[in-house]
Amino acid sequence: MNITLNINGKTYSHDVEPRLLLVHYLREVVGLTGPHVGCETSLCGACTIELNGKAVKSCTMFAVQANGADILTIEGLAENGKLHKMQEAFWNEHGLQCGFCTPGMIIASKQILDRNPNPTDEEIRHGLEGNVCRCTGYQHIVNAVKAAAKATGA
Amino acid sequence: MATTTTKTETLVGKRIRRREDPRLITGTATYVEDIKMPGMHYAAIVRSPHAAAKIRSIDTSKAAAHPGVAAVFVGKDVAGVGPVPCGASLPGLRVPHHSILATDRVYFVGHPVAVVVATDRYIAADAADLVEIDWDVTQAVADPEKALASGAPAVHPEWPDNKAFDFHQEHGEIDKAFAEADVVVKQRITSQRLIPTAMETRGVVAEWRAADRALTLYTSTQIPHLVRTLVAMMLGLEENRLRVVAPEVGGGFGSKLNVYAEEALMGFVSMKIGKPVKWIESRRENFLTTIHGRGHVDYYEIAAKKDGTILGIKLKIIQDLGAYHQLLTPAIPTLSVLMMPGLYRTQNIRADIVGVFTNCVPTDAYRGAGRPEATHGIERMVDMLAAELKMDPAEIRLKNFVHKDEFPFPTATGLTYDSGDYAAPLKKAMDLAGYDKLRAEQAEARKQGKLMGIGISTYGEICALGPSPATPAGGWESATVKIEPTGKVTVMTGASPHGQGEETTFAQVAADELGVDIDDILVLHGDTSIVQYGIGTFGSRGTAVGGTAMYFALQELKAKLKKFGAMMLNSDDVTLANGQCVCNKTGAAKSIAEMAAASYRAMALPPNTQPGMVSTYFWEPPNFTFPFGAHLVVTDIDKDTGAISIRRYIAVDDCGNLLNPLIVDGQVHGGVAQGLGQALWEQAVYDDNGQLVTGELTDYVVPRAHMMPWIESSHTITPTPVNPLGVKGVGEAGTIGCSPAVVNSVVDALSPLGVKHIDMPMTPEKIWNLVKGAH
Amino acid sequence: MKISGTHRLPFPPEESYAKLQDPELLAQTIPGCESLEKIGEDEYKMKMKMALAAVSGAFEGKIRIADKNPPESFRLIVEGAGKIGFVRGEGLLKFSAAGDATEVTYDGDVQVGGTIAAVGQRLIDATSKTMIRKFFEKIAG
Amino acid sequence: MIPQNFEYAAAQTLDDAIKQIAGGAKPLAGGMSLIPMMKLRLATPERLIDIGRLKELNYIRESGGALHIGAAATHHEVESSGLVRGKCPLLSETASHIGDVQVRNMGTIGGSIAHADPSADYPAALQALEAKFVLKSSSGERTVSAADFFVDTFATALEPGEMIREVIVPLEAQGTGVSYQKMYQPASGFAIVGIALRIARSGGKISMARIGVTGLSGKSYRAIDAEKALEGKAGSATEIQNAAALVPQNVDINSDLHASADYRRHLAVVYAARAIAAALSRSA
Repeated sequence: MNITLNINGKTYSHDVEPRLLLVHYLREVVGLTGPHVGCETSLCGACTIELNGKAVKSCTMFAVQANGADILTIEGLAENGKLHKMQEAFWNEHGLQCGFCTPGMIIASKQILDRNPNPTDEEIRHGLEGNVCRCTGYQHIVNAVKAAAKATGA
Repeated sequence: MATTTTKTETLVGKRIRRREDPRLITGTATYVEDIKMPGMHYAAIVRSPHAAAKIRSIDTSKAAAHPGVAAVFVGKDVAGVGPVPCGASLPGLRVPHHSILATDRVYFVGHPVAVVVATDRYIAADAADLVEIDWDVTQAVADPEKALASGAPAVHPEWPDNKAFDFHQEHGEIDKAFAEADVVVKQRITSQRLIPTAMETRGVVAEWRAADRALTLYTSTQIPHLVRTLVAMMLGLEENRLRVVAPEVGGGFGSKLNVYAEEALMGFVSMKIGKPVKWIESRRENFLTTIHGRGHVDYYEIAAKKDGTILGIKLKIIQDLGAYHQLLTPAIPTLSVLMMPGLYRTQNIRADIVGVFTNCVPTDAYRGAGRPEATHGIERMVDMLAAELKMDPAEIRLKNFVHKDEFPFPTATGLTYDSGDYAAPLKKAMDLAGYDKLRAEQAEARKQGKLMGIGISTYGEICALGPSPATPAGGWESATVKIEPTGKVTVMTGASPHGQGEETTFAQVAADELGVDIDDILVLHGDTSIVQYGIGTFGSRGTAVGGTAMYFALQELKAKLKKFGAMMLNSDDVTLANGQCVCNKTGAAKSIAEMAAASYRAMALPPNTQPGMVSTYFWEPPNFTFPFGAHLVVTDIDKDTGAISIRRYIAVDDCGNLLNPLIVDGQVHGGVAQGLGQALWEQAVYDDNGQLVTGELTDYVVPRAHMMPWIESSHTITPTPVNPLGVKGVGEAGTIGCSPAVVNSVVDALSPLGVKHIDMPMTPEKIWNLVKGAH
Repeated sequence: MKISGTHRLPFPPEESYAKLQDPELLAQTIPGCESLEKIGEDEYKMKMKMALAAVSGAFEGKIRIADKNPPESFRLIVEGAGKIGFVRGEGLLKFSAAGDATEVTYDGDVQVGGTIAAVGQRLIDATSKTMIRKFFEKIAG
Repeated sequence: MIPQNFEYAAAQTLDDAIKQIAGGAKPLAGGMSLIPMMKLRLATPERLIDIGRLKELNYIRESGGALHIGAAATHHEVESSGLVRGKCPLLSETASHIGDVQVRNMGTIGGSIAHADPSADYPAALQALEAKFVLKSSSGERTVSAADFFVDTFATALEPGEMIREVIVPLEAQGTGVSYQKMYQPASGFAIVGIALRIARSGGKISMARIGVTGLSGKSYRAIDAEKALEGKAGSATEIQNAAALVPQNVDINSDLHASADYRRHLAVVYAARAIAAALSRSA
């Protein structure tokens, strides 16, 4: 089946099998490396991307379902070589160690601030429920989201 | 152009953001799964759904005929490939021959039986479903104590008692100590099986180039060089024909400190089909077949005088080894024995280990590897002793600590503790918590029938693994430092970091030592074709051992730079500082770049000096390091549901000097999360038939953001004399210090109900049952 | 996993006892049963397609009846395996008169393996109870 | 990890979808229940008809004294809709407890209901709301109450060829207090026990109580005895406790790795008492 999508500002058109998962489409067909696969039960969030402005798990979606959609992955977050405030905040606050969960974590964190520019710690943690990090204990991630909120507000 | 910038600001000790992060926060890092090659094939592995069964027959014909399938291999096809290696040796150890694919029988769920190779991962998965296996299912045993009972099913028919080894260690006058004791406290303490759950599962890409007789293996590992040596042996390939690359590695926690069947299997497949092949472990495979951690049933006895002085400790460990040995499986509980006295002075110990086979995946090193179990045990026992003697848990610890002027301190288990002030972090944690006020608040809460607990653990660790005689594969680490002709500095470390931030901390040290800008330094690791032989990252050793190797390589380079500087400045009185060599008489100076260029150009050479500016150093540590600390945890229990909430988590860790406090904090936080995971949520559950019922993230509970408390992390600093950096290692501290503090806190909360001990994980249901039972 | 329960059949114990061993009736009442073929005394080969909402899978297995003690009790042993895993169940069925009807109580052990064991923990209890309930409802007619 | 192959079509119109479903295609909306099972090969549908982007199914509107929610409305839309928050706050509160942010962004109310997971959150609220579901097939439409719809574990009143078109919930009367209280299964986020409450008071007495329960047994249900025990009472602590104790009565209670039947029964009482107290405190 032929699908056409806008990914990180560019249009892509491919013929795909219906069962091709969106994450595999992005990684194998489009050639992106940001969305990661960390589980098969939709619980780890490493594959999180934005679909029409909403954070979704790209491992729990078929590419054909995204036909016509606007997709933003971690690779598309920086603009003109300038890191997004959330990326910058993760870097400054040491919000990552092995980095495997990070692309999904940053997209999920961006969604928190998109919907609530000044979240409390509890709201941040609630907003990260769908993403597992095994390295950081989340504290520096929470700090990063707070720092990004501050930077965005400033 | 020579552009090395000099600098004067010291970087060691600063909270510097990491140099490895730009690729990670932009999604452009290369993990194994990101590697693509022309003609690459994909492998899917067919695994046993049974914990114990004989294979009557395997029919691969339908799978092989499936369009897109290149090959299917079964056990008999890989008979020439060596078994999965066990690096540990113990007297009388029974080592099952574990071939990379099962032949006539399987002994755990997930045991690999066949591999299907296809042009695409979807096709490989479809074809794997077409492999038909006729099973003769036999009885399994999943519980180590049941496995030891007479009449239990034998995991390996040749060893019907299911014992892999017995181990005994004793020191001092243990029987006398117990005979003279005023009080003896006994407790069975379990440390449940845990699943490491690195976010990146394992994965391998193998590429065989027949014309070059060269195999390259990209694998998600903590130990690329050891994988190279061992996989070359398994495949019967000359070691210098095998290149192993650990690209970006998405977490390990010990689970990738190993050599796995699939690493050799993918090498075999690529050599057979003449194409590159990729295998990526699914999360289910990761849970079923990558090593688990812990798996202890411990029987403790502690003897003491009325005043709280500990006289002796007895420990019997029943170690659930699983069905065969992975690289270090049987060695892990011996680390528990080494750590069993904790921070306490007692010289009387007796320890026994029974290593038991079960129809489960092997246990092996998982964050802390043997030491969390030991710390959990001793810290629980000391709390129970305090309760028995009606002493404050802090007081009894202070009474028994090795005193700060007793170092180096020889322990009952044969270690020599390097340096310490064990009371300092405890007192700091109590100050931060407002300990006396908390106790008063607790007394008030108890009057109102509320359950509030205050728990302490004071832990010690064996880190910076370690002196070679005490390790299975050499405990040194290597580094090469090169100053390129343009003055840029390249560091190659034999440690293979995967999230620990050594690309940053090593650059900080090198920048300070050479006096150059940190941006002029590049740290490389993980590729056996680039980096000299090394050991790897585990056992909190990366910085303490690998960093020290680099430090000594830097000293050699500095000496060489000085020689070139002296020659170039025509002076016998020079100083190397701030990135230049200065003549102390004239003030004339040569930059590092100038000296490096001269060393390669070699128009003139100082006496007895080779051209070039490269130094390689293999550093053998004289001892382990012994970090320590105190964690203090305040909990509140919901009597109605048994839910535990953590009001305060205070971690005071002493890991010696801090090279980068931001990174140290990250290590502590992550360590605490895994310790808390064990204390409250995580457990690998096998049913009686050896089925892993926590086979996915749907049932295995890993901590999530909303489950974690705020961690108040701080430090005391007691440098180690073992290495010139004074660093002890911090990768495992959080995990080791955490679980006993949390359990002690909850037991303290429930102590008015007569509760003396709780095994982990402390699920709400378990707590509710204890509360209910007390009423 | 232990499993037990009680169901009521609107027949006297003798009839209930007989119905629960009637292969033709069993073939119609076991949820998802596609065929039941006698392979020995009190032993049958069964093909079934389990379908529970979105979850579905084909199973092949055996049913065996043992320890017959009419009309009070017998033991039922069920084994099945398919791509999504395997199930082995063994249970004692007891029959007692309750007026014109029969109370059938069952008490047994269910083992599951494969994918259904690894991911289905949350649902095994509810699912097996549901299937047993459906079975008895069909037997009751 | 890799689903089996299937045929796929995206429905252009509702009629198109109905035709496909009549022909045996399985509807795919957000896919949050179906796709994980397909990846594990626990579900192997041969044909999928994608109804997730059908505008005809994605709406939340008020008419005829009720809220009408299209089957393809996502949990996030329900959670954040001003209309639902204002007029049927129990439903938005419950939606906020489902899964995680990403799941709520994709998962749909129709998909969740059709799946009839015994631990899903929505059914508790829908039982307490006495919601009605409009089921559509090629032969027309019928309306089924939540109580009749949830038949058993994963089993619903949906006939082959039928799909959920719309969920109808009543507008909450002024002063009604609501609450959804849930104990999470910490790995999956599903409800070990979830209790949805609606309470109205009149003249100092509870005039209406509705209690929906999920997670406890093979299907969601209304705890009618407990509701009756509350009605006419002032809502003292003892009255709350007595009513809560009736919630798990006469129910075959599930047991699993995360909670035994005994513990679940106990939790049902505790969470019911909490939900009743919370709803009461919010009622006027």
